[in-house]
Amino acid sequence: MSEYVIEMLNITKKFPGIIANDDITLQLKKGEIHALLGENGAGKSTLMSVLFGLYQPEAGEIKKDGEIVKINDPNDANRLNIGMVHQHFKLVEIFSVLDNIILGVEQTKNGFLQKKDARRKVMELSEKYGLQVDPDALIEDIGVGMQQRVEILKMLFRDNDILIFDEPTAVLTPQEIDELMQIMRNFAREGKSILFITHKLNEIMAVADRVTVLRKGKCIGTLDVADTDVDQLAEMMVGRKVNFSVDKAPSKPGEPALTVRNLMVGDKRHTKKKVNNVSFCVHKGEIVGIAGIDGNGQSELVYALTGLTKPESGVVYIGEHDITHNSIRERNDLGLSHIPEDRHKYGLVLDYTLAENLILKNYYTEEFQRHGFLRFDEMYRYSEELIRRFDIRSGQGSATVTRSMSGGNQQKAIVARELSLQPEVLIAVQPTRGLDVGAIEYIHKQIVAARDDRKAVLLVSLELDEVMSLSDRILVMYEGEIVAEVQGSSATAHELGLYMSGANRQAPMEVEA
Amino acid sequence: AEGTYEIALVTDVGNIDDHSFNQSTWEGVKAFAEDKGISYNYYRPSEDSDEARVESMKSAIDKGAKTIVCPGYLFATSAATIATQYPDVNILLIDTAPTSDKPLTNVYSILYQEEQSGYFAGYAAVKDGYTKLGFLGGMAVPAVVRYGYGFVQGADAAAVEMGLTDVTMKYWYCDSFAPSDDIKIKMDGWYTEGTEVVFACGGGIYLSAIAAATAANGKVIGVDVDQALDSDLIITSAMKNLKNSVVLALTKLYDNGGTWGDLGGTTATLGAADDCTGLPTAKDSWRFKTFTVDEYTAIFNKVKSGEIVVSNNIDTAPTVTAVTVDYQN
Amino acid sequence: MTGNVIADILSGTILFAVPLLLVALGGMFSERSGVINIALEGIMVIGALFSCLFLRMVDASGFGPAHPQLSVFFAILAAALSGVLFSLLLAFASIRLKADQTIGGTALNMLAPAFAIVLTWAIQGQGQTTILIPNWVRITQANFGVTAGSGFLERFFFKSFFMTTPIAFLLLIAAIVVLYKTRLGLRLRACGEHPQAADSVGINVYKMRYLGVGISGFLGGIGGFAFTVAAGSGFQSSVAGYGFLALAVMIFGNWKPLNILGASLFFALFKIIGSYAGSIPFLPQFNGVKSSEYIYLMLPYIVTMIVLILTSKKSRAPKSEGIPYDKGGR
Amino acid sequence: MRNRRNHTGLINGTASLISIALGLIFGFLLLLVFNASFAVSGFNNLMTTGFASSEKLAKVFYQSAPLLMTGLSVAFAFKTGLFNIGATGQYTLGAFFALMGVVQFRLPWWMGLILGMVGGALLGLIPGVCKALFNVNEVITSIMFNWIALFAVNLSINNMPLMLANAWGAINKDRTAALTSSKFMAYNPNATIPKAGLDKLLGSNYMNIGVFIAILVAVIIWIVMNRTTFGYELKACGYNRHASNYAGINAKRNIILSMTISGALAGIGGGLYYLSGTAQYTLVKSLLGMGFNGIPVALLASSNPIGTIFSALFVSYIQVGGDALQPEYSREIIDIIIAAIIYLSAFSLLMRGWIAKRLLRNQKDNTNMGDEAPAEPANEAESGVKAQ
Ligand SMILES: Nc1ncnc2c1ncn2[C@@H]1O[C@H](COP(=O)(O)OP(=O)(O)OP(=O)(O)O)[C@@H](O)[C@H]1O
Ligand SMILES: Nc1ncnc2c1ncn2[C@@H]1O[C@H](COP(=O)(O)OP(=O)(O)OP(=O)(O)O)[C@@H](O)[C@H]1O
Ligand SMILES: [Mg+2]
Ligand SMILES: [Mg+2]
Repeated sequence: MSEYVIEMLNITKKFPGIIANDDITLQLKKGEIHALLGENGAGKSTLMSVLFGLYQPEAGEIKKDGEIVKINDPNDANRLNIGMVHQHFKLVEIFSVLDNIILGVEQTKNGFLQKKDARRKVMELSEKYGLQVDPDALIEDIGVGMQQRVEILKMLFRDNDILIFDEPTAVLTPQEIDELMQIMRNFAREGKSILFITHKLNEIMAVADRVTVLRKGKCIGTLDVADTDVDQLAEMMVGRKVNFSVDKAPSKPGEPALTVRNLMVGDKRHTKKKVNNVSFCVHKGEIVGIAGIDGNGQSELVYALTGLTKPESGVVYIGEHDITHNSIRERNDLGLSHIPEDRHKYGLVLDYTLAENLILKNYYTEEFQRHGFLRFDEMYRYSEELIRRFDIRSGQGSATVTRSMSGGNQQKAIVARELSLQPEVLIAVQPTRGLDVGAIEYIHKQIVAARDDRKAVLLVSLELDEVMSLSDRILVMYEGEIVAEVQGSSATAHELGLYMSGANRQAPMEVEA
Repeated sequence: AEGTYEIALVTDVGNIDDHSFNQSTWEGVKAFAEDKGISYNYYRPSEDSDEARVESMKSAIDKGAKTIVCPGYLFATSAATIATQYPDVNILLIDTAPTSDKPLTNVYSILYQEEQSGYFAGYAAVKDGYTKLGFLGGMAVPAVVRYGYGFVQGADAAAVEMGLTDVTMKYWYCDSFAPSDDIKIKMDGWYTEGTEVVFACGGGIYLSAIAAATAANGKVIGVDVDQALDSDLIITSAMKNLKNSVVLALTKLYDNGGTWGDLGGTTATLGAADDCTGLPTAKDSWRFKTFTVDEYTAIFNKVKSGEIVVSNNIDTAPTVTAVTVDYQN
Repeated sequence: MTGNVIADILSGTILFAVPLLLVALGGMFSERSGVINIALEGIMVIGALFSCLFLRMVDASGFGPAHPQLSVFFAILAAALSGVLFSLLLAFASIRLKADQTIGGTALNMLAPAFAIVLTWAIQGQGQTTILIPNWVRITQANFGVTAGSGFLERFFFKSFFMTTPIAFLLLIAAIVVLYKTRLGLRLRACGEHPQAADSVGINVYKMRYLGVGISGFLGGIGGFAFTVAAGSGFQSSVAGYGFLALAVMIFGNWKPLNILGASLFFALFKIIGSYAGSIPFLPQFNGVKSSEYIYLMLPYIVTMIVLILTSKKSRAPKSEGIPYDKGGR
Repeated sequence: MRNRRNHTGLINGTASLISIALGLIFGFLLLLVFNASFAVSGFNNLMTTGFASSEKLAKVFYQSAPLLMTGLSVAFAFKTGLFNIGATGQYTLGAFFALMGVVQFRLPWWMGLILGMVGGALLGLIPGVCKALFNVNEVITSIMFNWIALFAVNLSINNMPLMLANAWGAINKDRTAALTSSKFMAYNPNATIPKAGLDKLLGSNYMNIGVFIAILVAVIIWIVMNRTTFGYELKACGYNRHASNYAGINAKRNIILSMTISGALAGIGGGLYYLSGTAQYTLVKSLLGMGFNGIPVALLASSNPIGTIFSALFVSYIQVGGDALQPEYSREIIDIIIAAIIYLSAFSLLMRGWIAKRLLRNQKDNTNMGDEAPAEPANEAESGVKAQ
């Protein structure tokens, strides 16, 4: 009997133009929590997808309990009791929680679905591990937290004992993260083995037994967590020393640039408001961060500010202008810039070239247009300039179709476009989502530079660390309301976490800006 | 030679299986050519335009056609064009005369007095006791209108003769020579509302009428050829003797050494007098309950002799005295 | 308005709703699995072609008149089978080759009628483009040993009764059960909504989509035959746009079986009602207008449009329909 | 820098050519199956008739004008992310408006064409509005309005006595006035599209300047799509409606506009065909095929306006060849061949990837190694497809 439950030996997986996994070996002991660390695109998800049977490696072999196994599809993985919670949840929105859990392993009698036993088993599991779910709720009606519990129940329902978690904490509050850590420890204690992907080094320090670090598709090494520290891990991951703190001078707020009064945004399906009576103000030369768990109205707030949706009531000013009823174009022309949270849906026309995308917000200005005709020379000149200034890397420069660019460079392109519009107000939503530390560092610098250039910045992020390190002032949103305001310098994760989970709130008077 | 055809038929917009004039003309061509061992074939124009008809005729000539048969009034202009350009090619034109200022000696035209056949059908139906009639015309082209107005006149004559005042007729052009669900649905409505027999006049639309009649136990009158074999529900057919007149004309042409001779440039108007219009009297085709062949022969002879003149005016609807006609177009 | 008229209107409505229902259900299965099926029209043509050819064959051989309903049953099988085979062309292009689904569908819609004409020629002889449907296909009172009557129920049931009607009814029930009560249905729906999710639990998305398209071929083929007997005119290499209408009915029915039933009855009712305008006192007659029948011909399309606009807020297409699934993709 | 765009065009073009070649081979096999003894001569006719005489060439041009317009209509909508299956209805209404212009209002042909454009635009507008404001799928709206247009046109013509042929000395009333009949010419001599001597040159009445008008429109559409801010907006909406909205582009307005323009193009097609004076609009109850034929034309051209010119000419050419298969073969065989070509173009995803690889390999050889190879070929192929 082997010491390891799972051994991935010399795995190589190539994608067109890239070797995602290059001769990687990973060994998982029974009952351990094994972290997998690496910057974006290092190949973590790919390696786990190989283990889960979603991809077939070009070389290498996988052993389960010392015996070579062939994992052709998730069914094989399931048979070997391997389960996975994916980075992007794989849940069917219009199905109920129960249907999602049984999908793929349905019990049938004479061809008809039998859900009774399944329901009982789900309830038992949810009881046992404290994973509360409503089996009849539709996925589209429940929050991410519960969605993640559904994903975990999916694994447990299949009696998996090798559990893969791909970035499970990205969508959770600090308190929820603590709970998840506890659940993972319980699993390990029961003898289940866990593979845990995260970018957050403190989580590794808190929960993992061992850690394997990947960089650019290669395995850098495996360490006992007890023998290492955050700085060493970071260096292994990026290949250089990392400065985690953002250097910035104290802010000197000027006159109001973005003012919001009593904003209400409704919800089509529910009577409850998505944004409930929100008021605040962002001044010139100030970064105001909005912290909160995903789904507490941040997106809707931003859509209402930028004009993508209509608010029910309330007023929004840019400087002196009431823009509540203005079109998106008019808002842009008044100096509103917006780095959207979903770069593929909103930020880019993926089938346009980089140059075309870089003028998406100002193609109609005199600079790029004469009598309705686009001025291509101007467009290319402008694009070359931004590419140089913001170091946007791509295969064919201005003429690259953005679909083929890496996520980080796509994001840089958006940041470049929005910042070069010389905005009065910059609304940056999740500006570094899914990016690696290098790219994050760069984008953070740009945001601070914009502030120092007397722009007003509204930063919305689910990453508490990001909000805390960038913001001069922090607003916390909970269920559509702003429940607290704290100074950036004095905020602690614990305090914010309590506000974010609704466990605590400031008196309304204090929040009123 | 392989791939050349001496006699060519060019269709108008229908196909040669339309159970109507294209088909009967084709059968005439076929019967004659096979009998004589002459090569023959047919062509369909690419669209419904004179230009396309000219083009098809030219293709036929390119493929060796010495005689072209053109069924349908749509050929009036195009046949004249070809006749002028190709004086050596003989043209047999059905249902119309060529539009031309000078006589075209290589064209022989045949017209029919469809109004007579329609008259017989209408007369016979009312005489046989049907009082709720329907006329389902294809497109409102001259031949169809003549049939239809003849049908009205015949029904009216019979009603007057019998002293009936409750004879009604629904009258409708469906703007199509092809059967369709819409036509069938319309006929369903007619039969439900009491129509007993429908004169389905034009191309394949009889199929829609029969389908509706089958469901409703109604009756149908066929057109152009004896359609008794197509369905038991066809009580009679308003015929014009296309097939025979085509065979006859082609026989004359070939007997005359390949030119029309005296016939060239003339137009024959065929009717009862030439035994070219009428109802089928064969035993299997005679499906009237009380109306007898003798009665039919009597009225036929009156028309043949000219004692009764059926109006062939297609510009205004015939005046009726006893029948109520519900024009639905 | 007499009882006869009502009976005839109802039976006519059902008669024309049946092909729409079957084909729209077919479209539903395909789209629920994630493949947009523009090719329904072509599938109907092929189903009608082979079933009619089959009927023609057994009619000539004498088997048909001797065992009419058995022959019809086999004809329905022929329609279903040919529909399945033809739909596999779409499946292959859109699932295996990941081609744009409208391209494949358009090609098949062009191919089917042309193929039908050419094959009909080849079998029946040059220029013979109509395949006649034999008389014995209809189910009459005589089939049940009852003498013909003409009361309300007799008219309602037997005026235009074909085996396709009860079969459509059974298939509707089967469709509901399969879609909502079986493993197959659950998996199929998952593939149309979130194929990556289905894949991640070991469901073969490609297989499910092949199945979805195949079922649409099965139902579409039968629908083609049902249309041809309903239109009652023999088969002329066309189904008069019913495939496209069925697509509309499917969207109108919001990709749900019972709603599709409602939508097809609704559409069929408005389609035939104009023909009874003379007997329905409250329908306008348009006496001053020439060719006023065109007004009634427009009616079903216009009312459908109005209802669509009114209900559009609730309309929800399968989320991943139209997007080729790529296992390696994300 | 910009050469990758040329690549995409070249790759799409080559893929289409391969589809055509394979489709034609398939066509030859069909001819063999149905009547082996005429297969060779039939195939020869198919391939050469279009160029065999100036008359046939005129026919190719004549047919390609409306084909090009409906193809352009479908292609334009495609480029903006919409599937306009309603080209046939728009074509029909365009034809009616054009004819109404020259008959009822006694306008010259070019005014008729403009009216035809308006007619088509109206019928494009409706699905556009339904989609933009009520979120009703444009496919279903277009299908519904194909029929509504057909019936409305027939109804209108029947109620406008002047429109019918029998008002102008002909005996029939199942079709509209013959614009070239002497009686009509006396009434409105400018009703038909000028022939500019081309009919004499090519010896065919089919010939008029219609095809040049259509080509001109295609070029204008290309310029609009690729050179103007308006085209930039439309394409952006087509590729990504959300991002366009985000960028301040009025996506709803653009959806309405592109359906309207798409309809207008099909409407011009109806005008071009019926104002040629050759065909008369016939009151039939089935949808006109010309509108549907635009779909393969657009697909074959990967929705490129310039490509549409060539694909319309090609489809028209091969249809003329198809007519020449008569009488030994049914001319529907040509539809099977075109369908096969379209179906084969579904394989183009594979083909494009393959061609792209070859192209790049050659290029690499030419640039003497060493130089960095541009991105992954698979990506290139993929974006080529997506961009259509
Ligand atoms: N389906 C695919 N097709 C092509 N390339 C891919 C695909 N999936 C991943 N890659 C490539 O493989 C590399 C590894 O990707 P992977 O998703 O495993 O990274 P990761 O370490 O999980 O990153 P992240 O932290 O962003 O989740 C990436 O650089 C990416 O370019
Ligand atoms: N089909 C693909 N081909 C090549 N590279 C890809 C492909 N899909 C994704 N990638 C690359 O893989 C890396 C990680 O991919 P991932 O899907 O996690 O997306 P992302 O764009 O980084 O962020 P997010 O998922 O948060 O939107 C990115 O660098 C991205 O550019
Ligand atoms: Mg990952
Ligand atoms: Mg990521």
